[in-house]
Amino acid sequence: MTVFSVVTALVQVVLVAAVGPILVGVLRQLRARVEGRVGAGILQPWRDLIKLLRREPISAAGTSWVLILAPVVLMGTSLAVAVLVPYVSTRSATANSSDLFAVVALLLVGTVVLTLAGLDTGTAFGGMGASREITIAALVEPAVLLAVFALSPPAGSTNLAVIVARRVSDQAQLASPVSLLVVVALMIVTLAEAGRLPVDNPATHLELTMIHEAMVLEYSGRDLALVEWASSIRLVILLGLTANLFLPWGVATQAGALALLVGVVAFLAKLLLFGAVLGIGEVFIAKFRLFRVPELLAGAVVLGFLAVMAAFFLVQGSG
Amino acid sequence: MAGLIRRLRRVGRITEPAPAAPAFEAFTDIARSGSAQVRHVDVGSCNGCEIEIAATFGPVYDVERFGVRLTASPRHADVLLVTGAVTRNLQAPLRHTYEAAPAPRIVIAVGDCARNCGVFAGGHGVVGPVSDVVPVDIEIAGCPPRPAEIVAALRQVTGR
Amino acid sequence: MSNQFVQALNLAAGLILLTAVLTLWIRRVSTLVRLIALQGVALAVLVGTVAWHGHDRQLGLLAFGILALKAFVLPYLLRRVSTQPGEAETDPLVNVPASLLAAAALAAISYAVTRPLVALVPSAQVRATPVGLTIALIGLFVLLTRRRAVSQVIGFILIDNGIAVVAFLTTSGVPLVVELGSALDVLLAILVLQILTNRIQAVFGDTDLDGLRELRD
Amino acid sequence: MNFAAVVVLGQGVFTVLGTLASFLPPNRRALAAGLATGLLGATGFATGMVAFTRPTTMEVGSGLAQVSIRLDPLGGIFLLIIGLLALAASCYAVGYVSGPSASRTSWIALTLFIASMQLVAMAGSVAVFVVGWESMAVTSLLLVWTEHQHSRAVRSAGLWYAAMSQLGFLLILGMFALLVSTGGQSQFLNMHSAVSTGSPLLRSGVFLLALAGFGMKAGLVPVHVWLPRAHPEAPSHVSALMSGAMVSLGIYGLIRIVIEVLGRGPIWWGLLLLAFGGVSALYGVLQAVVATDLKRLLAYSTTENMGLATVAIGAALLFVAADRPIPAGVAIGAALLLVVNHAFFKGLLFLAAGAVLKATGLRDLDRLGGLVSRMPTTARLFAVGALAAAALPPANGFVSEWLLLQSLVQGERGSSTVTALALPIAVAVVALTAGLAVATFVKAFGIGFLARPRSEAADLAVESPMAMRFGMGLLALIVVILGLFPTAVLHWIALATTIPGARPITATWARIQLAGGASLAPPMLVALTVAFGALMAGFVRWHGRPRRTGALTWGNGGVRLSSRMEYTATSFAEPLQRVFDNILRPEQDVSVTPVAESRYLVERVGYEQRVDDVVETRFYQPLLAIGAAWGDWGRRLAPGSVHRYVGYVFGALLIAFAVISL
Repeated sequence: MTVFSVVTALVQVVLVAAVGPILVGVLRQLRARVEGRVGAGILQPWRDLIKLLRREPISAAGTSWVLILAPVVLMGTSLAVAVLVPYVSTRSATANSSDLFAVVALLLVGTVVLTLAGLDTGTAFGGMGASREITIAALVEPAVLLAVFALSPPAGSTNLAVIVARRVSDQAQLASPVSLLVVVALMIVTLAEAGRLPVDNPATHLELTMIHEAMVLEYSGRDLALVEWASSIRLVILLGLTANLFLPWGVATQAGALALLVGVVAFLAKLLLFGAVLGIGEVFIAKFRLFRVPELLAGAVVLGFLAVMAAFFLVQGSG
Repeated sequence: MAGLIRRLRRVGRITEPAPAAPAFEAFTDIARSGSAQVRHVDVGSCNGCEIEIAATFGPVYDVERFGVRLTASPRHADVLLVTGAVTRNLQAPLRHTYEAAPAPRIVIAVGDCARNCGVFAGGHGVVGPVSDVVPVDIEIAGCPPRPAEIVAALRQVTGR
Repeated sequence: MSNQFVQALNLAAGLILLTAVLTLWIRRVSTLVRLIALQGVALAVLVGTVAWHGHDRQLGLLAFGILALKAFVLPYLLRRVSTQPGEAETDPLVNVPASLLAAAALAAISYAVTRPLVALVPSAQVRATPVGLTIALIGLFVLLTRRRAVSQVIGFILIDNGIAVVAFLTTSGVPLVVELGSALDVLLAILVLQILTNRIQAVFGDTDLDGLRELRD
Repeated sequence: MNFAAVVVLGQGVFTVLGTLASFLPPNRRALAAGLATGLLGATGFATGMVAFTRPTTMEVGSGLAQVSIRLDPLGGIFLLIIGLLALAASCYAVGYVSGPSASRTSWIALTLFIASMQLVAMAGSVAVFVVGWESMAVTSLLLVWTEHQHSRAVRSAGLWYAAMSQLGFLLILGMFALLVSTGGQSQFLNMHSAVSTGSPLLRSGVFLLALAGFGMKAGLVPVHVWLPRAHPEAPSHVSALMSGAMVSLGIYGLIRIVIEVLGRGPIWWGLLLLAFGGVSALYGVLQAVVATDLKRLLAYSTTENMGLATVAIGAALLFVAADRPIPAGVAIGAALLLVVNHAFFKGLLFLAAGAVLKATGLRDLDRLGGLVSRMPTTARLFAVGALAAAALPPANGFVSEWLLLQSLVQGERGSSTVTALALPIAVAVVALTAGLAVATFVKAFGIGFLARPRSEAADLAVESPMAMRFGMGLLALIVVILGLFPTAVLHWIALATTIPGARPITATWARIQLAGGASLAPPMLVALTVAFGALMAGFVRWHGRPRRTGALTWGNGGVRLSSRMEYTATSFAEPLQRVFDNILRPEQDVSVTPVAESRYLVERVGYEQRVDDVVETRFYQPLLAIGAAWGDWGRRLAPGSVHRYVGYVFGALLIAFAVISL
């Protein structure tokens, strides 16, 4: 528990919280450019948030404490994960608690409170969004666990900090079929969890096609600000995790201000890269029918399983 | 996909250059915050204004570059974009929508019908202009108004 | 053996495996063909790696041959078949999640089967052989569960690739003849099928092979 | 006369007192009997403590009448569960019971039920175990049958339960017969050494009988069918005890016999347990996801959790067979922790469901809702239980799920091919189960308690009396404590893991550390979440407008939404039900009634859907049909005519002569 480790943790959480809306802005901007528009600039989500903070929160008649508590819990879990997962350094104060299953469970808590809020509104759309969100969340679970199960044997632990550190030190693993299969599986998981195309369309205005949006139709003012902000943070969390597992270069594995700086820069670069891939890719694909999504996730599960097989039989010893 | 990319490169940017920013007069504390979420309410329009609004958000006028976005729920909205003369059946829904939007809310009456019932004035089932039902902050003349005018009005709100 | 060699080998094997799984996943034939081409490239890379590692000139030439044949010629022909009406989408007899899980099972089986072999010679090449077996099995599965003529051909190609992978990895360097022979088989099969599909097109209007059952008696 | 003897004697005393108190007049009966049973539970808890601190064995009497009591950590874990659950359930019952459930018989049955469960956990010899087991089955059957005069469902549930528990009892008897005949030892203490020399065939026979018999009690698929029938129909405090304590004793039996007595076995034992456990977990949670009857949902989730525990035991067997004590120890620890946590949160959930049932008379989620404002305490307590059942922090369910996954992941390294193939599948199954459990309990809480009431009865609900809330609150407290500081129970569990040379779980007050290198610190996770949440809440409130309350819900410009527009439990689970269509096989029918004038104008469209237990409809009903057919055939043999009977005798005589003459 050195000073550096605490500083690292703080830097990391502040960085993720600040970058979240910007990443969303980048995605929108890319889309706008590809569509031949000018776009609102990558800082637009921040402008929206700041404005929302000054607006009036409303809780409708018949709703309960769940509706008010949900955004706070969602934000809390998201930031907790942001501080746990090794994004800029594997030496942060909380590194020894960054167990994968714990991280997944925390993210799941966020999803659950939001679905409960959607049900609490008592509107048809809220219930619909909650039902769809929970369906996807349930089916994502095996995919993500298997994926990281495949990464854990070389590190000998499910602790993300240990896994990332090990992948930094032993670059040979990066070019193995395991990481190839895993990164595809994790990308699918990211799309599903963060509600991006082709699973969910973040820019839709038609309630019947909504998943995530439908749950938050009832929110306004600072509640909405928290929800939107937390969602963007979750996107960074998932993309960043995928990025760090696949390209762990630059993650600081020992103390030092310089290492930390390098870590921050590298993280931003990786995030930009993956974000660009995501943003451009989204322009070319259409949204799936809801009942095609299970196929996608089943595919992710199978890839995860193959990755475990490969990790066990292929890489063992040779990697 | 390759063809699509080629076409994209050929077309490039098609948005027209932004006209000079209008003179802003602040009328609420959320105006000029560089961001406005818009909920469009049609209370009996002939869909002429809708077409112009669609053009406003299209790639040519691209009002999004000034920080304006359409939203699905009035709970998220700062601006109600009301079109058409208020008909009897949509009087209550308009008021509900106004109530549903968090304060402070800005109402923009788009088109002559919304301002003074236009050609439908005194028509059967017409209650009156939007200002009879909810307080209006900005009015946009024209039947239908040109997208550029709608853009100018929305820029008044976002202040960009 | 050098580390780069192992990495390249594993990467190629992983890519082949990935593409094979994706073929079960994707319905649009044009995309399927693209995948097959990608797999051909991966296979060529694999063979090339083995050749470069074993300093085997003949094998190197063969790698180029495979590249030409599997990454360009076959996909080109397939594309021509698939441009005919009614060939745009494959409709599998088994639904996609089920066939994906089946693929997982096949992978498990082939790993289990080749375990003793791997234990025998625990070199990186031999370790990658289960991948080849998996591909072959998946190819058989595709043959079983897909209706359209094109996807049948794709099944053939998968089987062929699988056999090739196993052959190259176990006996690094297979008699040139065998490989070319098997590849030419597929080529022939495609040509036949193209004529066949044209005929079926002309007669039935689409190439759903179930339609052929009526020709039985 | 040592302390152990005192507490054991105390249990006997309170059993008698509880029985006597049941004879008091109704107005004073509930309080007195409830007090007695509560104290019975408390003393049982004390006995459990003794079992941990000073394991002892005591014989009373001799020969056939010898009663051998053995207090050891493994039994202690279950004494602990039974004790605390009995305490909470008794407090609850004082406020809950009414009508038949308040009758003298049911109070006596409850007392004896608790006592016999404790006896099973303390049994030192086969005789005691069997006696306890059977009396447990009988008393619980009486309790299930409490409401038999009012509904047919209760009667059929009782029949199913009676039939299956007796069948299970026979299997267990056979298993013990085999054991004793192999080892010639009827004391559990030295049975292991006696049996270890037995022939593999006999050992496997014992294993299979134990799996079948105890699996029936633990509600594993396909012998689970009694569970979703009996639990909903029993009075809720009984359901809590049955699902929390009695069902867990099935797992107790499995660990006691398979791990402790049999110990190391062939590899297929472990695989078989993995398969049964995985199937049970997945099938149970799938049925729970689509269930609309709240208590039925909870019953199926019991099957799920017992399945997970079985998976853990199977994994342990695999690792034992592979001489890897470390993961084996983790797996057994996971199994025990799963059982402990499940006992408390499932007890809590059943009690809360009972409170809802008492307040509204409803078990059907599709007609509940809006209770969060009408029964605020019950709602909050149910939320805690649901969080635990969904295996989410900060509740206790998460920790056991984590331990299970860890044991599976650790086991993968350096294992044989079969294991290497089985474990990833197990992980996938456990993960999918966890995800579906989340969906299940979001439905249970979100539909059952939130939004607006979907029926008159739910609208008029009122908060339940003090005693009930106390009973639930006690369990909720335990759930949260075990969630934040699982270490409170982990070192007892470590004592109870009877794998030679395995102490893989070390725990400080705040952190669980596994020998494999993984570690978990629940308080840290919760602290981070709370800190950041509070920080952000404060930050956004900083310069914000006051909250507007009481506005209309946004209904697309319409007026106030009616509760008929809300999502119901059925519609909420519909996507998942569609995804797993070919496992669940729901029966739907749409009836369209046109108006009299023209068949093109539809007057009303009726839609109904039912998800039956596939195992029951596809497996048991054919079986029963065959049995019935046999019965009919048999009846035709006995038409009641004397001549026919004489004829039978004559024929038999002739056959006998023929046989002799040969």
